[in-house]
Amino acid sequence: MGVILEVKNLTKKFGGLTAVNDFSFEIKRGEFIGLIGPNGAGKTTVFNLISGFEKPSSGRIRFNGIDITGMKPYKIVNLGIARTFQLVRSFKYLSLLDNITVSCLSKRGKEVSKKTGTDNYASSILASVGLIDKARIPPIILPHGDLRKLQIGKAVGTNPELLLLDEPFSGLSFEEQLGITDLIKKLHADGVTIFITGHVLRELMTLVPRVIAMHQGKFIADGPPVQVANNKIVLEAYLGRGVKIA
Amino acid sequence: MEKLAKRIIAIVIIAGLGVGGGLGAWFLFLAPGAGEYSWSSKDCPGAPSGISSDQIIKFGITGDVGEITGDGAWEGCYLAAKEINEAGGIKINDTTYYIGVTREDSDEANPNLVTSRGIAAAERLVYNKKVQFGIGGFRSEALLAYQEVFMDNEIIFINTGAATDVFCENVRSWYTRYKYFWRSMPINSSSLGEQIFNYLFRLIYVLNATYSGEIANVGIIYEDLTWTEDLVTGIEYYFGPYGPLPAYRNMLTANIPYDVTLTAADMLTHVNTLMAADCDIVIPIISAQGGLMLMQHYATLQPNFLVVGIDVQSQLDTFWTQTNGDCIYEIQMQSIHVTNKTPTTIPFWNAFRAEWGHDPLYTASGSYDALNFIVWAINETQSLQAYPTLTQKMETATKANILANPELFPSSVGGLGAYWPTTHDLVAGYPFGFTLFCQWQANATKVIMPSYNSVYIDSQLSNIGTLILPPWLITDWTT
Amino acid sequence: MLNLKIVKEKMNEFPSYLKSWVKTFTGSLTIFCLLILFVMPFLSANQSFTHVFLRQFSLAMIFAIFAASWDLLTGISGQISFGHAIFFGISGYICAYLIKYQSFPIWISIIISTVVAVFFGLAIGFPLLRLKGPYLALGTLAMSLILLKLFLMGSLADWLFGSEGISALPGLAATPVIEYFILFIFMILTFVILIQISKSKFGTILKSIRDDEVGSDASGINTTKYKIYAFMLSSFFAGLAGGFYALYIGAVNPTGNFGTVLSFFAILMASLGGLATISGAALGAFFFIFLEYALIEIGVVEIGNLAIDFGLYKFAIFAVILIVIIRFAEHGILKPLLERLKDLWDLLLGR
Amino acid sequence: MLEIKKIYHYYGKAKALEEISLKIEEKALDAVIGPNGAGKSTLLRVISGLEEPDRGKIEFLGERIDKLKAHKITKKGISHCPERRRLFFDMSVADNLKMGAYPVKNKEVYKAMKNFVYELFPRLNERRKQRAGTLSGGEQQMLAIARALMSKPKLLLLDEPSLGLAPKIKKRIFDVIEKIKQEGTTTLLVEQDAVLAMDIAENIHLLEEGKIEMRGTKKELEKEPRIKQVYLGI
Repeated sequence: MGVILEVKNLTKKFGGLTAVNDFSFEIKRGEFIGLIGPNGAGKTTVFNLISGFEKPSSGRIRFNGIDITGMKPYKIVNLGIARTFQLVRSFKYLSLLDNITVSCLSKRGKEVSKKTGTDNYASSILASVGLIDKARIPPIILPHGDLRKLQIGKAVGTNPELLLLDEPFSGLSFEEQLGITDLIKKLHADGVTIFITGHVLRELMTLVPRVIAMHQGKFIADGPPVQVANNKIVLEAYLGRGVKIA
Repeated sequence: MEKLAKRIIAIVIIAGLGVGGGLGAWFLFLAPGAGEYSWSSKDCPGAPSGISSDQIIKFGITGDVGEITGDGAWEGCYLAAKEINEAGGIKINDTTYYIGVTREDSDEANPNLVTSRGIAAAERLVYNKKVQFGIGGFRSEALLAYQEVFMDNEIIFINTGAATDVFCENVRSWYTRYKYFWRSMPINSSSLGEQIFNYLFRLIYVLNATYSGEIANVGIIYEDLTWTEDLVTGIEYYFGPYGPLPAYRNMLTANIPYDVTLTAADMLTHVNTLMAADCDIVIPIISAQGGLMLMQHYATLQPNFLVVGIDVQSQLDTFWTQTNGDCIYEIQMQSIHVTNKTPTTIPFWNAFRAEWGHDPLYTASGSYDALNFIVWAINETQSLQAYPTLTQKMETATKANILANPELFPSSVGGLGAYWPTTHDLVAGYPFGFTLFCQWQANATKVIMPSYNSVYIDSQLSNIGTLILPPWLITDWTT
Repeated sequence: MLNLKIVKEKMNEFPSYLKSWVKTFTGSLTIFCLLILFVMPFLSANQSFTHVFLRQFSLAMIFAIFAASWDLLTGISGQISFGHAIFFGISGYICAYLIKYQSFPIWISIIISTVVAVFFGLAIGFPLLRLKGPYLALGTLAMSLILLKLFLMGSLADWLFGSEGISALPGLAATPVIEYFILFIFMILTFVILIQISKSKFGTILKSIRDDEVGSDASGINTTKYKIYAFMLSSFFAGLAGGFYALYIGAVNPTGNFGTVLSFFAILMASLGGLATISGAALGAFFFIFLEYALIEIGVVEIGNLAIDFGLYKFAIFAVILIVIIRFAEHGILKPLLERLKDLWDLLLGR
Repeated sequence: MLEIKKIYHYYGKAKALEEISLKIEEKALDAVIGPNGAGKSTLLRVISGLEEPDRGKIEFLGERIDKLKAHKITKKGISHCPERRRLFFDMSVADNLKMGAYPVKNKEVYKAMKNFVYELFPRLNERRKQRAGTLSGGEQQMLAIARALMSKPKLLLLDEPSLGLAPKIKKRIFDVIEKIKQEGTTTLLVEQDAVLAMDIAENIHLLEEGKIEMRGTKKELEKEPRIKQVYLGI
């Protein structure tokens, strides 16, 4: 298992604020890994930097050995990194099928759709996220949980090697969370490397075998969930300084 | 049952829509003669009722409805038609004809020109109303497009508003096509410039003689638009360092172009600049609101200069009330005023005021002359054929012929109506087409200024007044 | 971008696709309307009809092409343009110049001027792509105003034919009927192409950029590339309409061909018909042109002693009607109209 | 003083609050703690009328307020200091305070409150004329609290006053909150930083996924391993 993503000394400054501060980590191919941290820790910024939606102030990001630092988002997608957003985004006047089709028309998506046909490929993805019976309706009338699924479907359409999931559980009911969990597990089983953030930890901590914790833009811990959860710095980051809880 | 009822209703509605729409379309567009205008005595002011369409000589007027230049063209034609019809119409080969006038809105004065509206107006006149003659036009760009409709159909069209040279140059360069095009108003821009300069030179000369050389500086203030360009270039040349007349060289001390959207505050700055440049005469070249602001500041600040130039809004009799009398002492040029330019000018002026309740604009006198000119040619030739009969007859109205036998030609109100046979353009210069210089004086009277015989022979014109200088200016110039 | 194989497949299945389309309600209604438009010129040999009314139909068809091109850029791709007269005007000018001063045949002039319009689409699309939403709208508006001023005044004006422009151009065809059919064919072609584009995968990508540009980027779409394609395609059809308009009028001039009012015509017509529907643009254009024409035509109406001059207040009345329509059909009149007609049709068939 | 009885609130299908019951005594300082997304802010929004609860009852001073509009609830004496300090960033500090005093019609009360607030936060007095947007994070938080105090509320709702602040500044803000409490203003504090909140609050309510998981005083909760579990999922 080789290294798929390598992040080195990543720093991002917004004016006077340092959102990500000298952050480094590695992800191996096929891993299932979480990124945790209290509100405002800089998780989404890390995702934005990896996926190219923001340019780092300094530091390097390598994907499969290729330096992708500061590359345009669509190019990064075409190399094999797809992402979802914390706030759901969708093409609100397109049907669900067309929402997925757009991704299937990206460079990597086309490699698959060439063989099977775009429509077939798109509908197979729609079926895999469980929305095939709603293929013709636009997303505006969809419930929140389905929108989260659609998001994942859109990311999957680009045929990614690495999938970045930003808060896939937020705003969902318990049943909906379960559905998403199953979906993510299935994707991981299909060989996609998954990197996932969350501040609601109950789902996340039981899902992944490894987590990275960050606080105020800095790396604080890395390891199996139980170990990270008992780390004093992590506890202080979540509960406050001078925590005495056992 | 209910379903059946609904179905019947649907059938009725659909049948109604189909049949109604079809019939409507048929009557409006397709039926023989549909969309064609039926001429009657209501189109012939002053004519007896019950005349048949065949008895009407049909004139179409293009222009903007509800806007002064377009309305002017209509009012002039209407008055001319009414006078002719009241006098019993005209006889062609013993049949009596009356003059019919109709107008279509070409929307050409609209700053956002939509050229297709002018085309549609011309097409309605030609194909729908089947006019035999066209009169009007104001905006060069619009007229350039829709004149083709008249040329295509070999209909004589007399322009009464656009000054651009292109039109008449077309006649010269492509006579076979554009021979139907004529211009009766205004005089073309180069002749206009000539007359203004002549007047200014004489005025400055006379004032300097009276006030021992007090006039040393002139300034110009003008709208930064295409139509002012040539005039400004002329002024810059004549009053600049290389002018042909040594006495007037280096007089230009202020040169102010402004955007037409200016505010009163902007105008105040400009007036202050003119005062600071020590101007003795200021030449405005203005067609819009700027003139009003200029004169308001003039009355308040009482600067030591005289305003002499072009101010289109000031031509209207309403300008006095608009400025609340602030326009007093302004000298500006206009084509027509109460004077014996020709024997018919004053009768026309009075008749026009009686008919419409206000002074005629230049498009009004131009279209009045245009209609009379065509009717004269018809009467002379006893024919309605545009070419060669009427055109050839109209082409005899040259400078030389009119001077030799003025009684053989129609009396036009804007000057002796002579035309260049090669360009069909109005001949400019006294006594043909010339500009009057008028000054607003106390009690809302507007008086014609002597041109010191440079533009017109003063002794030949009635109603010539005397130049009145503002008191503060006299004080300044005499001390 | 275009997969030739798919195009071929589509071509093969076209006849059957066409057959099934004709059987749908929209399909048969479209064919019916086209048939009416087709037989119209033969129904009357009346001069007034061919020169006045048929010419208005031709004008409406030119504006339909123009409005549809705007709809592709703004309705489908979401790139708001308030300066579409740029492409319309530049193409008209080039066309007029080639015909008048280079003695090019009409059709070659139209092709060249359309290509030039595409280059303008590229040249204007490129620097403005960083702007979004209202800022893009302002940018395009500014561009069109700059071009208008450039042609209108300053020392360049003499070189660019000044405020009078170029006049005395030959017509598009010898008679209004032939002109009508040329425009008819081009309108159908334009609409078939644009509707097919909007329904294709390419169109789906354009719509995705309209709905959410960031999301489209995240889906691996090179949004810049597609936005430029949209600009070029749109300027192609706007340029085509501009060339036709110049020949329809027989003259070009800065205000009449670059005027902002033309851009707003396109916007109004397309929105009146229904944004992002393409065919709505045709409905909007016909509605717009004939409403305006009718108000001018009605002229003075005398009710007793009161004379209401519809001609005089036409633009005020026009504006009120447009506002009322947009108030009650904010997504255009096409869809509600089709739905009502369909309801009626279903009732008739007893469904 | 404030009594919440079995409140439910949903966003779509997702449950934000489930059977919440709470009672706050006069002049008390209560804290609601819990991880992000537990529904703490929603609870405050429901109390101050920014959102209407789907089920349940809220009584303030014996009056039902759960159906009232936000501005009416403000008039009854509940002042909400929202998360992320929604200030008028282009207005001066003094003007922001004036806006906070909007429900107060009495000039004397306004003056008294202004003096009280400036005494509480001498820093704001120094920067009276400065634009709110140019203040530092801590100062902005102080201004937000001060603004909420200007209406002389009977109940002050504070939403995450420590969010995004450095530990030292956090401490300073919490000192002030304690002072406000001592002055006699009833306060309901919502806070993620459990340690700080437990230091000053009398009653602590632990929220997890919209439910009250546990409550008690600092002493009772300090030894509970549940808190860690709620926060970190394990």
